[in-house]
Amino acid sequence: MESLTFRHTTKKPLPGSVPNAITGVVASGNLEILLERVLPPDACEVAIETPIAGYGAVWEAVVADFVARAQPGGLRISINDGGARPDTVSLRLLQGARLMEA
Amino acid sequence: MTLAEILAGLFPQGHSVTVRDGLVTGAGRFADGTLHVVGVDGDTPLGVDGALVLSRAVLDAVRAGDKAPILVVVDSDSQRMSRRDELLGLNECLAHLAKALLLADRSGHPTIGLIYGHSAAGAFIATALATRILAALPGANPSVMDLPSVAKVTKLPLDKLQEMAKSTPVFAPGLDNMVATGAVHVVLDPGKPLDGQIRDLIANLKPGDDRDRLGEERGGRPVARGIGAAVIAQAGRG
Amino acid sequence: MTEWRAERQARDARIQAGRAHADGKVVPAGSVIDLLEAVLRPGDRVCLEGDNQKQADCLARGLAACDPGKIHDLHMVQSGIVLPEHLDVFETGIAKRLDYSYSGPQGARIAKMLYGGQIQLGAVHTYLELFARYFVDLTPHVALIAGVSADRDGNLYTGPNTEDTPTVVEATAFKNGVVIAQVNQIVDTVPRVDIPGDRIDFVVEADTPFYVEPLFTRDPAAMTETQILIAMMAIKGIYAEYGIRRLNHGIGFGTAAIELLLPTYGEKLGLKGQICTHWALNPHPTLIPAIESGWVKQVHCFGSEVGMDRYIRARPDIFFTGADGSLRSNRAFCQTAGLYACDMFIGATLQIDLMGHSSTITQSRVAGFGGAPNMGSDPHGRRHPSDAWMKAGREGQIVGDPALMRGRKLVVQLVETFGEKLVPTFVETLDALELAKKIGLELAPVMIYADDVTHIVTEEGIANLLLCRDADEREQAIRGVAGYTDVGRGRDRAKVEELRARGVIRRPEDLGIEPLDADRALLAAKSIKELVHWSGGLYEPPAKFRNW
Amino acid sequence: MAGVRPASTDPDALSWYEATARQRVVALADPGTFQEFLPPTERRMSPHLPLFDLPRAFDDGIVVGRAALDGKTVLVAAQEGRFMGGAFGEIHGAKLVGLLRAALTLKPAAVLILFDTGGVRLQEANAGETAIAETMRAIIDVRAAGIPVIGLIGGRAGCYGGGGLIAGTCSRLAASEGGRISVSGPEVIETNKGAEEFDSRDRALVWRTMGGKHRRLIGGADAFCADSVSAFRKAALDLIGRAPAFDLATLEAEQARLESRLARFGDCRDATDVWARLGVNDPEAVPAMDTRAFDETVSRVREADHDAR
Repeated sequence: MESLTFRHTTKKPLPGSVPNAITGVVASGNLEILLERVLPPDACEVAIETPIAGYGAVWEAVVADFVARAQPGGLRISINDGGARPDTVSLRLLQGARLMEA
Repeated sequence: MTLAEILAGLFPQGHSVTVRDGLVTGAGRFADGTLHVVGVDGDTPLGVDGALVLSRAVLDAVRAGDKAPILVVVDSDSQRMSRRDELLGLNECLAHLAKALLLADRSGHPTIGLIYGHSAAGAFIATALATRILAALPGANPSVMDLPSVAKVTKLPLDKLQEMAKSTPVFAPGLDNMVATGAVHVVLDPGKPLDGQIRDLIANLKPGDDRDRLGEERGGRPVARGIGAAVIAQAGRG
Repeated sequence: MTEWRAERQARDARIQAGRAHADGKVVPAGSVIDLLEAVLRPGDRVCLEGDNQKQADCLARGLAACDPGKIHDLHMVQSGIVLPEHLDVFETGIAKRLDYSYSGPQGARIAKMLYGGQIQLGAVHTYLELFARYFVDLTPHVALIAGVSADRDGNLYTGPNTEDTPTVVEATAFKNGVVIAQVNQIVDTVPRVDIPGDRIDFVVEADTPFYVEPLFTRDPAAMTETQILIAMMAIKGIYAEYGIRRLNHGIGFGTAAIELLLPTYGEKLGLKGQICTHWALNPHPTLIPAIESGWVKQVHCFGSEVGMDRYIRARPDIFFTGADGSLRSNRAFCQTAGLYACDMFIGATLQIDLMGHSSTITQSRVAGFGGAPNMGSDPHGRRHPSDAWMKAGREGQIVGDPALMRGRKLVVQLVETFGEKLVPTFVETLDALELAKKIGLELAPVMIYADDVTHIVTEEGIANLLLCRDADEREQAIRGVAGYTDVGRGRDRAKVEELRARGVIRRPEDLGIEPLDADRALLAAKSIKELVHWSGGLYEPPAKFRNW
Repeated sequence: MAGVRPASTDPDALSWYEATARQRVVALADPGTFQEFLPPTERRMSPHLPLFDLPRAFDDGIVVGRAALDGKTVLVAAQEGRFMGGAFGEIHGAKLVGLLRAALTLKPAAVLILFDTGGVRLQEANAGETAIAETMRAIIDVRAAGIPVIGLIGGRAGCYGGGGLIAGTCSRLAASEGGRISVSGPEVIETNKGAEEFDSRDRALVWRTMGGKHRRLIGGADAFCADSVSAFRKAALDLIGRAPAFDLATLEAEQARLESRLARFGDCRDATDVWARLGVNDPEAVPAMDTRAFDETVSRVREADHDAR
């Protein structure tokens, strides 16, 4: 298993007040994402556990794009990966952010 | 130890226990009363027919109302793997046998499992694991799945699994590991008289299911008890 | 004096030798080897019917069991290398040379044998190209074909999987060749005559019914949100945009998702009757909901599909059927239809390079292409206009006299940026080039050349290559939809944004599509069982696709 | 967790087979009433899977908690069949055991178990197997206390191995067509006894032998549901109201019921033979029947309904 952590500063906090949410399932080609509103409003941290080593640069790019797009300030995001493809990761991250905004 | 040796040790005055198609039923004089015996011998797989023979014997004992202890002796294969067994509802028949043993226990019959050979999977759950207390004789070999099969399913090399098995009782087959998880309460001493040891087990039966506590103490199931307790605590918080 | 009838005399001699093992035209299954050894000559060109689906498997086994001392150095000319026996004959020396089109399941072994020199390869063709050569320089001496039934005169019923049979027989029977048909059953009267008996020389009653592979069944239960998103973008950004009515679909999950979105998402967009009315397509089970919802006017098929027979019989307004009621497919005609009568081909591939060349060949597999290069190419011989064709032509025209502008076929690659096991779809260099070098192919096995591709659709967006004005734009347009692959991450971000501003690249949001709306609930059927319900119980899926 | 809002919570539209464990629970319960114990934020993850280099799940593949069902309090457990095949590991099993034990003091109107499991998680086999035994004992304790334990089966992983035995311990079971209840899985039988004994690729055979329709017809399940959350909800409410007691009389009746099954169908090779003997007019038509037609068929089969469980 490989552990990756990315920390970002956001321009604004993620709207909404949902304290936490989870989306997805750990399965082959899929992943689960746990989002918790526990950080300062301009901080976002994404921690990943993945069984597939060597994709750090891809994860970094996926997370950076997500942060730029969703501005998920205040969120600690924890990912249990089952070997998901980057597009699935992006989709789940956006799904998670939407759950938190509700 | 063979079944015959076990029975001879338990019932010096004789008994009516018989083995047919690997299915063990009968009783004998024990202490001041009767000890019912049911079980599986000879590494026999347990199918729908056998499960109902055994459950019949258990329910007969319960109906008799003597509250006599029931000894479940086990040297079985796993459940019988066949199209016919599944077609006829093997899950119901094995569960029925387990329920009969659990009913007996609730009805005042001390139930004691005694594994002296092999047992695995559904057969193990429906028999020995459905008793109040499970004892084993040295040399018993309970398992969920043998390591070569585990290697096949998990796609891990066998030698790596064998290495892991030494330090990780949670997945490896064998008596020691089943003791460590708390599934087997006690390993008997073959050097001492069997009847006395069984009598002591019956005399010291405690209410409740303490297998998770044993698993925690013995290190084979480090977190199960705590998790169960945490669920109960959170459920109680209203 | 010139001998003008040598081939005819040789043919007569072969047939006479074969008659020794036949009762009239009928040969028992047990005599197949004797028959083949009597009819065949070393060095013959032989077409052993291996179609996309239907396999002359009994005859294949017979050929593989022939004595290599008697029968050797054959030149196999057949579209599909599908069965193990198709390659076994090269190991024993019975066959030496090969010209083919498609080798899906045997792709890895064929690569090995090419590398090992056991096969002398002519070329990997498209179907239509190989068929064409049957009539020019690859005419078979002997054709070994398959059908459902025949009468004792040789009148042949191919069943719904007519596929290649008429083409193979035409080339063989009318040019002094011998045609041997295996059938599941000899009957007094065939349901319909697909091949007249005077073109069939021998009929073998096979020991088991011929093998047919359900190649086109895609289980909706396995469709992902990403595939649904891509399908939504294709429908809105290409089908609706160009008004595609006449088309061909590939066989992947992406196009199957499009088929399942027509009655739901397509309906919502008000596209019914405007798109997807006329098809060159196998009878895909996933098309059933669109057919039942009245989207589809007609479908001509290359072959059939396992389990679709009853459904097709009940929908003669949609499908081409014989007087007996069953489907009549025809690969050569349908390929021609796909080439000339369709405005769009849309399908998947395994690799796309920076220019847009694509291939399904990897370093260890030579799968061949089947019909994709035909359908996925712009036919310069087309002379009839359509709105879709003309619009694409206008987009692609850079210079020249508008009065002489011609249209353009849409060739769309529908891919996810990563395939199985995180293998990237977008690459700097196709594996096909490496393979060509390794086994000494003169022509690299490219499926669709870059100059034929008009659009690439991925989950990240649509790249319209027609609008690219130079090689650099083209490369950035491709990088711009290549997602998080190395190729995608190597993009020039500023250039990509410029292309997006010009509509060369369109993201889901540019099309008014919210990626989070890509939900499986949009599928008209979410399981094979629901397809059965849509068909009113007429579709009978093969056992391996059932979960009830 | 307050934040859990699945993509779809419409119980009529949500396919049970397709839904995640969490979606099932949330959509099954009265809106907004589900309250999870040991939620994902507590990160109670398997201590063993990392040894095998396998990914873990925040909830170890099972969701447990409390909810209201038609206003009545119930305890619910839902297995996630897509994580490790919904198999019983140490934490997974302990959460279910804890929930059942909690029922003894909480006295809910019922305990619902949403099965979706291949059986024991091999990487934690001994813990999983022991947990299954503990679960069965706990279920019996709960039933004996007069609390119905209802099993709902219609997930991707089916209900196999020890899961099948647990199901057999419940007061009542509801199954959909997609649900399968069995001990040995088709692949396990094929691997051990050969394809002649069981061809696991013959999917129709798998469903005929182990599927929800067969189980319903022979009385192995008490309700047959369409594949929607609302159908399972309706079935659960109905079954809670008619759960059999756990006593000697019930088990004597079950003994008689199962013995009679073996006597009547013991020589049948195929499920269609069994259905024919049960009096089903056109056994071959059963797999293709829709829910309504199947319900009618079941209503004419005497063996399907009983209190002998």
